[in-house]
Amino acid sequence: MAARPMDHEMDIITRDLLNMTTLVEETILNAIKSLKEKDSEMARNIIDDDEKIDMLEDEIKDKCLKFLATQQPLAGDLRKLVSIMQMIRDLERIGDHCEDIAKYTLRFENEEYMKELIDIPRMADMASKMVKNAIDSFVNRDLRLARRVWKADEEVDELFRNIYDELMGIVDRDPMKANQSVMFLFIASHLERIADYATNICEETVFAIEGGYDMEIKNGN
Amino acid sequence: MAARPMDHEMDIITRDLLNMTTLVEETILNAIKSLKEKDSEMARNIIDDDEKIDMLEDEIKDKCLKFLATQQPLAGDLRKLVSIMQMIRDLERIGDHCEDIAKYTLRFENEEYMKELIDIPRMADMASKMVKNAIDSFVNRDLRLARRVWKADEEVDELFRNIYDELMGIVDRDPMKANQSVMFLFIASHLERIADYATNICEETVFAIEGGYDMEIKNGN
Amino acid sequence: MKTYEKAIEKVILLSAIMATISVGLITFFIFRSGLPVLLEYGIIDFIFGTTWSPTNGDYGILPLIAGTLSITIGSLIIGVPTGIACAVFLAEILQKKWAKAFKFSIELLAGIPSVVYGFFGLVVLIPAIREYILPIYQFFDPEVSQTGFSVLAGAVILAIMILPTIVSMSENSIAAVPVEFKEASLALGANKMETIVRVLIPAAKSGILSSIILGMGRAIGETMAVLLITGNMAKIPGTILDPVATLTGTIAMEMGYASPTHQQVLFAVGIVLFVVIMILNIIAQLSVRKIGGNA
Amino acid sequence: MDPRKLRNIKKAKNIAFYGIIGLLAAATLTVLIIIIGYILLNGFSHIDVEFLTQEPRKMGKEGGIFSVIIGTLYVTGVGILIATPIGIAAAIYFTEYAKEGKGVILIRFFTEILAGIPSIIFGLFGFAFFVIFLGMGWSVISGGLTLAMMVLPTLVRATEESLKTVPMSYREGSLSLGATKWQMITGVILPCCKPGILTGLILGIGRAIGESAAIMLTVGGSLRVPTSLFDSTRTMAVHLYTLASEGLSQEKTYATAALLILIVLVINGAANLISSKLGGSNGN
Amino acid sequence: METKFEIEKLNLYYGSFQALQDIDMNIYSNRITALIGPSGCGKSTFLRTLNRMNDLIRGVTIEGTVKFDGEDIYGNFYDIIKLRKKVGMVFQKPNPFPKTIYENIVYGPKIHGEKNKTVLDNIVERTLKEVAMWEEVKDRLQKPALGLSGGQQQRLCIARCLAVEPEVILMDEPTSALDPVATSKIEGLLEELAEKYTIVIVTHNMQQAGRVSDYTSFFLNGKVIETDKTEVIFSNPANKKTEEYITGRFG
Amino acid sequence: METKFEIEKLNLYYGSFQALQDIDMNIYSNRITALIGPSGCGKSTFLRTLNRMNDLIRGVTIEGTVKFDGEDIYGNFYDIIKLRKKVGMVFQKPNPFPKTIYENIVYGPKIHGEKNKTVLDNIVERTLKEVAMWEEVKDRLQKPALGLSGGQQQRLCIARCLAVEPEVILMDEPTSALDPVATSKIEGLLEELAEKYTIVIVTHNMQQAGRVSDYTSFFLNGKVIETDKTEVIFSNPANKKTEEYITGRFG
Repeated sequence: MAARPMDHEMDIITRDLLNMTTLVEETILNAIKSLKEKDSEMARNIIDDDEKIDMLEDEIKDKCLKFLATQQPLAGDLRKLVSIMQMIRDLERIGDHCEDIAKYTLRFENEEYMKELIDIPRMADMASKMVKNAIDSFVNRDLRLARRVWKADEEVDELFRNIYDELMGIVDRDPMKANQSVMFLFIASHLERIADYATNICEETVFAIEGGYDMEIKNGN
Repeated sequence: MAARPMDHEMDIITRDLLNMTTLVEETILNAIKSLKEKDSEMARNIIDDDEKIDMLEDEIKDKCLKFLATQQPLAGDLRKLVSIMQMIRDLERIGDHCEDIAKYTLRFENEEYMKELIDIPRMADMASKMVKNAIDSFVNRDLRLARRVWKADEEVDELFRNIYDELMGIVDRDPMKANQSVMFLFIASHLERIADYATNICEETVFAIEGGYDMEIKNGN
Repeated sequence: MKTYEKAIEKVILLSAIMATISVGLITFFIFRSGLPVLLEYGIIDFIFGTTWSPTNGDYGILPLIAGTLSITIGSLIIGVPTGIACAVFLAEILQKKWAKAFKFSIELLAGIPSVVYGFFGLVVLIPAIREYILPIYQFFDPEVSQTGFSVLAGAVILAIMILPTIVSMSENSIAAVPVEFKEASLALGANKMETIVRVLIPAAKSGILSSIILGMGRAIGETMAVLLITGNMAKIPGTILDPVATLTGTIAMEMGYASPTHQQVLFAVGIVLFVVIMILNIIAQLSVRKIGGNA
Repeated sequence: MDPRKLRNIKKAKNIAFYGIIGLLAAATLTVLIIIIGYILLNGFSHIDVEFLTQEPRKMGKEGGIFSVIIGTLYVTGVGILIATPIGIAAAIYFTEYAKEGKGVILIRFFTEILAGIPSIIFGLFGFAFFVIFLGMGWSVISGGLTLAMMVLPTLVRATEESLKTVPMSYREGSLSLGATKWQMITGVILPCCKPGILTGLILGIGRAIGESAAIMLTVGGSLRVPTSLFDSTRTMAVHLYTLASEGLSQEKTYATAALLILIVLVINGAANLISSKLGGSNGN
Repeated sequence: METKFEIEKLNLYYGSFQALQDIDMNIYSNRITALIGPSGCGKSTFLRTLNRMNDLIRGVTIEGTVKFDGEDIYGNFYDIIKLRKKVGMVFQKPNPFPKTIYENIVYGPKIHGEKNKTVLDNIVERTLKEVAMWEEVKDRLQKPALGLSGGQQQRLCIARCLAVEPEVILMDEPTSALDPVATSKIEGLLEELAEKYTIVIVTHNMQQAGRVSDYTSFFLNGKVIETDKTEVIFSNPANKKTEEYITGRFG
Repeated sequence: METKFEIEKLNLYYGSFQALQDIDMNIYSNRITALIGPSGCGKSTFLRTLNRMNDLIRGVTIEGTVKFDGEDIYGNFYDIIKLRKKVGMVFQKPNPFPKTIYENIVYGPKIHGEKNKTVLDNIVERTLKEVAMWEEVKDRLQKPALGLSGGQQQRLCIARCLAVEPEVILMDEPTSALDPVATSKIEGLLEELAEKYTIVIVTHNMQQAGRVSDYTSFFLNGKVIETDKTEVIFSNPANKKTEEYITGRFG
């Protein structure tokens, strides 16, 4: 099985995808770190850096398009490329969510938090790990890992429900904290959506490898 | 300029895209209608019908993939196809948001609304119109229309900020209404995101027609 | 380097012109030797005169022309259908390895010196005609010549002599018809015969035609074979069993003992022969070029 | 038309078609076998060492044909030696150097014409030009030069044909590597054509050996072994003609004819072998 | 979907060399089936078994059955002439006869006994229209076919094939000798022809198989590796070898 | 990026027919430039102006300048032999000489005066390695080159071309006579060769231009319509005609 000229370019695109993933993953963690530590500067950096993610997406998309145009990949190659184009769009959206989180952080700049942040950072950890695993499962063609991401998503959803109930309870009990609670709720919902994106990425992984959205793999263990 | 065999298939895909758009558009309107009229049945239908949108997405995506694999389109054809694959993913996400809205509706099933809904339906109207226009601008290669969508997004953002302020005011004043307010806030934020998707679709339009994300067109009038 | 290459080109050009020089020389010397007597005697009288008796000063070569023509046409009548049939048989019907052997044999025929054919005609054909054909013919025409030296003998031998030319050139051009034509015809539901008659032979017609013209040229120009078997009687033949003399045979036979004037007359016969062959050649050249052009 | 009727008509046509073709082909083959067989059978018994090594006596009625064999070799050799370089060079000119102008068309045309001229005309010319005009008399050289002119077109054509089968792409390949034209011709083109040229050469020899009419008028009929180029001599074909037409000796005539056929058969066989064995290696 | 050809356990040998091995395949009516695979994989050989053109070659032996409309064409009493009338063929190199355009088209009908001039004229017009050439050449029907361009010649060959009213058209790399523009014209034609005819096409050009065919069959070393809808073969083939070939990883 | 060829206002006529019209183009060192366009667009003619192979054809007149390393190759005193040594060419049909593999490769060096056996041996080994054929044929260097497969023959021709140490390799549809597997081997080779050589390739196969080239130039009716990076030509060409051709809407 000979190496093909297209393999080289495919490798470059895969490397770019991994770079973008690393950047997005860090952004998630930083967003929550800046929230937790009330680090406005870091938050502002995140907002500025979103441009970087957008540019990365454009760049990879451009490479993919040119790859499609010049190499005319088929079968597995084609599915892989189409998946990458979907994934980078999702990664970019994840970046947008982080930007939103950072914007909330800036609103709290001059406020004390009503409680210590525990669940939200946990959620962020999980979400960022899910994103990383999702992409890794794609790159390494590892369906087992993809299945773990789906599992994790269930946990994240559970966690979100808990946070929701907790925060709504606080709003009920202490209207003064309503503003902050709603904010945290939004942040949590952003994280929940990020986790959803991770599962979407996993669907792409299955598609790229199996050539269809095989529900058994998704639902099985 | 002769008709090519691929034109026929391209037409089928375009028609499917328009059908999906119509369905999504209706779903947005129905989601808000069911919210407004507290029509639980309709809300439940929306939740059930989301499957339909998902299936439509898979179907179109499959057609696109097979088109790429067998017809190996280049240049304008290729960009058009890539754009469609991105758009249907966005349309599917819009459907997800509608499902979320419908789920909130079901929570209110046994509650009186604290106030009449005015701004949210307006936002929904605008968002659904934006989605329709975005796809139309793509299908008809109408950059002018695409620009109108961007303009409308600014209005929607403005509207969302108003709703946000209003609802947070209510929470401050009347903690009892906090729960409902937060819900409406989430619904509004879903609509805001739908509008964002519409602008993303417009970016794809520009990309498909111009072959790049031409910022001047986006920002010009 | 450059001059070296130029010099080579000049030398090669000189060689190429050699044939042209030859033709020029031939033309010049034949005409130089024969033209005076031809003009003196009168071209019309020379060509249409019916008495050839050089020793008596009668130089009418019509009998010679008639002799040449009669055996040439006779040989074509026998040789052309046979030749084309053989070509088809070789190219399309016979198995490859047998066809190769057959073709090889045919080419052997081409190599046999003409004098050998003449000798064969002399010792086999003439007696055979005398023995088998003559009695039948005599039944209708008791006055017929009885020697066996005849138009018929000449035509048969010449037919055998031109056969290789016709067979091998026709076979080549039939074989050169792209196999795609054959396949196309068969794929349309034609059988083999239809394919041969309607596609292959028409496609090869220019090659077949030029093979016939070349064969004809060879028949007209042939000397030694006809000399031995046609009887060399300068008379316009009445039947196919009459003896005849040909232009070529007359030159070859009489040159040896001719007086100087007689020699000049023979050169004049040469001029006629030369002109006829030239015309035939030119026709062949033009037709090949014209038909061959669009294939 | 009724398909069945059509089929029957086709069947009948088929039978007639193949029948006639087969018959004519068989007839041709039979004639060939008879001619060669008859002469060889009748002649072989009279060929012996004496016949080959003794000089003819009594105008060939007795003795052998030694001097005739030598004469044949002499005349043929001279003709071929003169014609070969000129023929090959001319063919190279036509295929490699000539640019399609009027002059070239004319030169080519005359070469073709030369091929069509009957041998008796060559004889007349040789007689008028070499024998009389140049004063060479009836001699080996007169005959050799005449023969050279006769076989020249054969050689040119054979060489040209084989040069033409060398694909254009070899020339392009060679030139694109920076070869000069002459390097291309000697290094690539001619090696490809060796079998073709050799075949042409051998066929030319065959034609020369079998020639009689032209030889008769330029070489004469001396039965002595020629000692110089300007001696008259006699070739086997001429000898055969003389024997046959004068009816001197059936035995010697058959023997000479058989020998002549044998030589020509061997030569043509060799030519055929070469062209079929080596001809295929040109590929494409 | 009707089945036009049913091939079962087809084995073909050139002397002792096995060129086709246990081929099982169905070819459907009014569909375009493409045969792809590397050189020497047997795809052309297989194509030629469908109208028994392999009968031209000496030393070929064939086992198994090839049913055309339910009848075994290698059966003892099968009429080859009738078969070839129903199963037309178009070749790699355009091969119009060195006759006029008109004579090329009427060649087949004439062979099959049609003599009526009006009928023949109608056939010429109909077939040339079917190959979208009528307008181009209607004023020069009596001109030599070899004067046409390569693409026109190939379309003429298709018209010639249509003139005997076949049900199936076999095409052996019909565009490999043509330039891209002529190729795309022929490809455009195929879709229309498939409405009336069953088409089987051998092609070296994988992309072409993708563009024009409904079904694709991948041949390798005389075997059929995979047959499926073309879109499946190109986007998600079941067999690893097919994937390797399709993605250029083969060999 | 260094410019190897600078073509300015190049016009070429066959007799009175203008085959190339006002061509302006740069060809860059160590890049692969593909020339595409429909039949008769002049791409092959243009290629052949770069090593003056058009000189073989009668009645050709050329205007404008073609600068190779800054020198006009159509200048009065330019040495064609030297040019052709530096600008090698590979043809459409593999054309190894009917000699041995070894003799094929050393033909060029020998012509240019190299006689040393060791040097020649080294050249053979080096060039065969460059075309990834050394292992395949090292044991049969003295076998006839025509016994190789089509793909091997073409690679041998590339090796033969490399043996005279050219700087540029012109390729005139080098794979159009090859099957897909041999084609992809040659394509795989091109990328490696581009590290040392400048390559200009004419191809009928648009997809091939996409796969292998860095720059693509689209020819139409003797004119250059557009030259750009290949990826741009194929994803977003500037000229409408290019887009039409690329997307098969042409003609």
